[in-house]
Amino acid sequence: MSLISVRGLAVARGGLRVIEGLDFELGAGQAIVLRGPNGAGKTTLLRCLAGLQPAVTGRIECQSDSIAYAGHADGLKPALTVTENLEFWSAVFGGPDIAPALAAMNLTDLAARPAHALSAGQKRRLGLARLMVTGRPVWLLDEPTVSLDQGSVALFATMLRDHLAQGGAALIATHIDLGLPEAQVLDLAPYRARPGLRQDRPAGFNEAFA
Amino acid sequence: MSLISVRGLAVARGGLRVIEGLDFELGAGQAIVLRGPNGAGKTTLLRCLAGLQPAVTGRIECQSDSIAYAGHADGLKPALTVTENLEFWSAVFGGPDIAPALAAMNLTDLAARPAHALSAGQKRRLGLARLMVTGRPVWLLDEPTVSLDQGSVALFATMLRDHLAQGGAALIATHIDLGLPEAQVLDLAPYRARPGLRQDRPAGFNEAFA
Amino acid sequence: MSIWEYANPVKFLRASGVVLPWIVAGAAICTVGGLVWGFLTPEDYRQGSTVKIVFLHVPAALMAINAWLMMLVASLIWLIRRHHVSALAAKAAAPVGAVMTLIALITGAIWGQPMWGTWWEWDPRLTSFLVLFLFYLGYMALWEAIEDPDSAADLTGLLCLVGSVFALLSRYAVNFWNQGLHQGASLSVAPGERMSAVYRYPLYVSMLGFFLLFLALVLIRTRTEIRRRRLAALLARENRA
Amino acid sequence: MKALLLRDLRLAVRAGGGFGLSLVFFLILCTLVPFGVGAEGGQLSRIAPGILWVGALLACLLSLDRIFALDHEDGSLDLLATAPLPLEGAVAIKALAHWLTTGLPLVVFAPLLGVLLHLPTAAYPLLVLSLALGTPALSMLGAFGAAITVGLRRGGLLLSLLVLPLYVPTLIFGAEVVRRGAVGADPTTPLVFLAGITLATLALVPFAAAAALRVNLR
Amino acid sequence: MKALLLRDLRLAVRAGGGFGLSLVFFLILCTLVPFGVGAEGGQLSRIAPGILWVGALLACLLSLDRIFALDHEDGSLDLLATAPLPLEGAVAIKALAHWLTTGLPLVVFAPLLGVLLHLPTAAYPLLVLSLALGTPALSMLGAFGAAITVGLRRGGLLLSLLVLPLYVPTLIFGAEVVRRGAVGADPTTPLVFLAGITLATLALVPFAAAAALRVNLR
Amino acid sequence: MIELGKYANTVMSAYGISLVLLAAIILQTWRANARARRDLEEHESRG
Ligand code: HEM
Ligand SMILES: Nc1ncnc2c1ncn2[C@@H]1O[C@H](COP(=O)(O)OP(=O)(O)OP(=O)(O)O)[C@@H](O)[C@H]1O
Ligand SMILES: Nc1ncnc2c1ncn2[C@@H]1O[C@H](COP(=O)(O)OP(=O)(O)OP(=O)(O)O)[C@@H](O)[C@H]1O
Ligand SMILES: [Mg+2]
Ligand SMILES: [Mg+2]
Repeated sequence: MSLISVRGLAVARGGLRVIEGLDFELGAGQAIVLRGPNGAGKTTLLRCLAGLQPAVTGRIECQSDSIAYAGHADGLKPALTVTENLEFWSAVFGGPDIAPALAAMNLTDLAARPAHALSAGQKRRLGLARLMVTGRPVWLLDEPTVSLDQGSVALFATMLRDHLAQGGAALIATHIDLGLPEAQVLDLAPYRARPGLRQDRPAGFNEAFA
Repeated sequence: MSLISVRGLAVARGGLRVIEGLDFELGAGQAIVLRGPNGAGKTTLLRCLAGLQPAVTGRIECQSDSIAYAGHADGLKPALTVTENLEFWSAVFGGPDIAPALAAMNLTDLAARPAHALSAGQKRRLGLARLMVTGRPVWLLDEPTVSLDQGSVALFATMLRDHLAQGGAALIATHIDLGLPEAQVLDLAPYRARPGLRQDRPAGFNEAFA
Repeated sequence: MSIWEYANPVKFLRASGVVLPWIVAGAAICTVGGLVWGFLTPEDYRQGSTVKIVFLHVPAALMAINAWLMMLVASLIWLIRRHHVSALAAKAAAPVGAVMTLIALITGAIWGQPMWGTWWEWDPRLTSFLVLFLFYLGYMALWEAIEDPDSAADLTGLLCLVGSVFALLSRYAVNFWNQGLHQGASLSVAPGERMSAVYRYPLYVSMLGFFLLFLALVLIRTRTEIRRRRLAALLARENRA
Repeated sequence: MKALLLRDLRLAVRAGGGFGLSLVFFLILCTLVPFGVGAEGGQLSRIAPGILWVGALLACLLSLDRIFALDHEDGSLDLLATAPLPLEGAVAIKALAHWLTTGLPLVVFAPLLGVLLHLPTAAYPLLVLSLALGTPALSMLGAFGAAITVGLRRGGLLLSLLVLPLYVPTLIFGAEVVRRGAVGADPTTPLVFLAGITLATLALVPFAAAAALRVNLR
Repeated sequence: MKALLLRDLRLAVRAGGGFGLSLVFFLILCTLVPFGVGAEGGQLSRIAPGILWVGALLACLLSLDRIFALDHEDGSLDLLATAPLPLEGAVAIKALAHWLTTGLPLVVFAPLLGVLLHLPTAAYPLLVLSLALGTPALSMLGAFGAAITVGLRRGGLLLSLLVLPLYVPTLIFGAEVVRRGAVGADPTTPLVFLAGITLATLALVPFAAAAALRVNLR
Repeated sequence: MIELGKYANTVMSAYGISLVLLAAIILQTWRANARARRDLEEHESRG
């Protein structure tokens, strides 16, 4: 059974399509790594799957409330401590315990620090720890390892494997090697939208007039 | 004769020294490439040399009004066109002609475009073209090739060589290879400030109290 | 050894630690003594018992102005000679000065009700105190808002400088704008020669008490700020290493 | 929901959160008006209800951009929009937090400022009542304006322009209540209207604001 | 210098530059006040000078954060600070540009709004004169406040808090001029004070503002 | 008890409010000081 399945998806940014005709399925225990040069539309695709922006055409099938999204920004409040930040998200998502998340990303020592006193890499670790307290099966990750050092990347890979082992799934946009040989790779290059191949519905004003 | 000479310089950021005991000279026709990992203090050093922040100790000798600084941000106004942006800086610096600068960075075709309609790389090219209209001999460049493609990096190297040939000088912080084999390399690692080695005057609040 | 030596945080902590107990004791004795003595003075024949408010009102009003002056001097010392402790002393004085201003305003307002028949009148002296209070609030808010302590000290120093000039200007503007009741001869208890000794001596004691209280509070708060800064500096160094 | 409310309140009272600034702005405004219009008591007391209401409205207005802008910048808004709680609820909670940190202090301290402006004694209860009834609508309408302008580079002035016209009915009825209180007339009618506006705003505007947010997020 | 002035003016009138928004704010404020205080003519005309001055001051205030914030964000301020023109000059020029785009329109359109508020006819020339003399000081003091708060995350409300007390003397003398004009008294004294304050401000505050900018740039 | 006459409320409230304000600033100063001292000592003893 697949947790998320995508058929003939097209997504647009700034009124122009960037990706067209995308199909894939993501089952429990699976991870897919999204690849593509800058501007290929990885961020756009992930935001669309997370429900933050509508698709132009195509079907996205997934259970409601099964998706956790982590974007370029971490959504941390500099004035709150690590614990407070994490507890907030835990409460919003219905209250899983935060201790395992802190331990998984090696943040236990920093628990009482306000977030503004964290280094960039520590902030990112906190942002990733947030995923664990959402308790959701499908993780959509946009360049999760930005500004992480080698050790933290390994921590992240371990956390991800645990998640997959528990029946989760992940779709990860990244430029680097995550040390996850079992993950499939999905290259976006073949799905780049070409102006010629317009389909039934325009993406917006720009294409309606083009 | 050296255009800029630095003796025993220490610079601080956030009230703590990041670089200590730096000495170097930059003569006419010379270029120095600054190297160092993230957070080594490259930006801090360049801003200090540009006169934007005071040095903690040490001497910086250079002629007044000889320095042009180009930082991480380009200082472009999105609402103004390429020509208007460049003409403004030209007027501020006493009016060199802008046509050669436009030509050097291959912006002539874009001259009438407003800056907000430029791509990231084109914006950066405009930011670099600004250096030519300052008419100043010493260029301090902070990661000038960010988001430039190969062709534009080559354009930039050509422009830099011309500048050096005319008796200019440049200090460039960068992580990539610029294709300038004649440039010296200055690695900042040996000059990283160590807490033990405090000198005569504290850098600010933090060191005064530590 | 010059007086500037005490601008060194460690020396300041040591020296202030020595004198602080005496100042605290003096402040406690004089404030409590002055206020109790004042409270026990007989009624004035025209103002009745309200005259007792003067022992709070006048010392608080004086210290409100003096605190701002002290902040101005400390800011100037920081801006010119860059002694860190003086910047922190200016920061420490502001909340105390603001409270003094508030006490002067509130006791004045309470006093105004029986004397002038109104809680508030746009009298120049009252109005300029209100403006002074606003300056205090702005100054404190600016300290709160800036993260980098060096910049905060510089910017609040500049604000204090410009603010002082405009506070003074406001005083004259307000005077011009509205002639008030406050200085009026309606008061039987005017300062100096006409105030009888019954009121004068307790007033002096309580003025001394408020001054010592102010001094003690500013010293303690400066010490607090120094320790906070030291802790922040140590943490910053650890983070960097 | 409760977590969101607690977080917003906590953020407001932490350093740099700006709690109390709108109160101070209100105070300054009420000080400036007499400088402008003159200190003559009778006249001040006649215009006091209007000035207090306009002042409360402006103080409220100036803190509006905090409602969503910071959350938008640091990415929290994206995450909130994908969280299990409905966006309408989040908007309502954030408007509530805004009211608790700006509107409520204004309600509590307005009587003190009434003293400065020589508000007639009879009008104090109605001043507090009308502000307590009216300011929630101001926060909610402001949240709508903030949601519309959340992505813009300098939304501040534009936000004021969008929101001020929406504030007009609340202002009219609110000030009218206090004015009637000051002259001893019966304030029931404007009070009822005021309460009606607030209720309708609280019931309907969250949906519009959430829709605006969704547009700005995509 | 001239180039900087021209650029700032051009930016203000281009799309999104916000030219005219402060005028609209002034207009909205002057329409809100009658809603608040009641439309009774005699009373309105008595408070009109004060309201017009307070309104001009608030309109000026709301556009202050534009003076330096945008230039700071996109890095122009760093470049200007290393350019051959002295930072004091740049500050003065930017304050001048702010005045030309907000103060001057207010001066020109204030008489129209005076009509809305039933300002007595005799006061119009003095209204224009006093605003023309006073608003440059407002812009300059505002530039000082903007320079102090330029690096802060949300400087807006704090900026008002810092700047409004500084506006007090200007406001008092400015409104006093118009009020005297309205009742036919001799306005020379406050006019002289107003001019004096403006001149002193223009002469001295640029140095303080440039110093503040230097602190914020480092 | 001393006699305050018809202004008893006035005088008492003036003294009351002032003493509360003074107590507030004294308390706040004292607690902040104690806390800063404790935090610093804790940190320094930890090394
Ligand atoms: C909110 C209101 C008030 C404020 C801000 C205020 C402010 C001041 C200030 C600053 C002083 C010290 C002046 C100096 O010693 O040179 C002072 C003194 C004094 N005030 Fe007030 N005042 C207020 C209300 C009143 C009222 C209502 C009364 C009594 C009717 C009053 C009676 C006095 C007296 C008797 C002095 C002592 C010396 C002198 O007259 O200069 N004040 N007040
Ligand atoms: N606000 C916008 N308006 C118009 N076009 C935009 C906008 N934002 C992004 N784009 C364009 O949409 C395309 C897809 O952008 P997207 O952010 O999805 O790329 P990406 O694959 O995530 O790139 P990166 O690897 O740099 O993160 C790019 O070509 C970009 O230029
Ligand atoms: N505002 C700040 N407060 C405190 N510390 C800071 C601040 N900005 C930077 N730092 C610290 O100062 C050090 C030097 O920063 P700087 O920006 O000079 O590094 P850099 O060499 O330019 O790095 P990069 O290659 O990432 O641009 C870093 O360790 C950084 O963490
Ligand atoms: Mg991306
Ligand atoms: Mg750098």
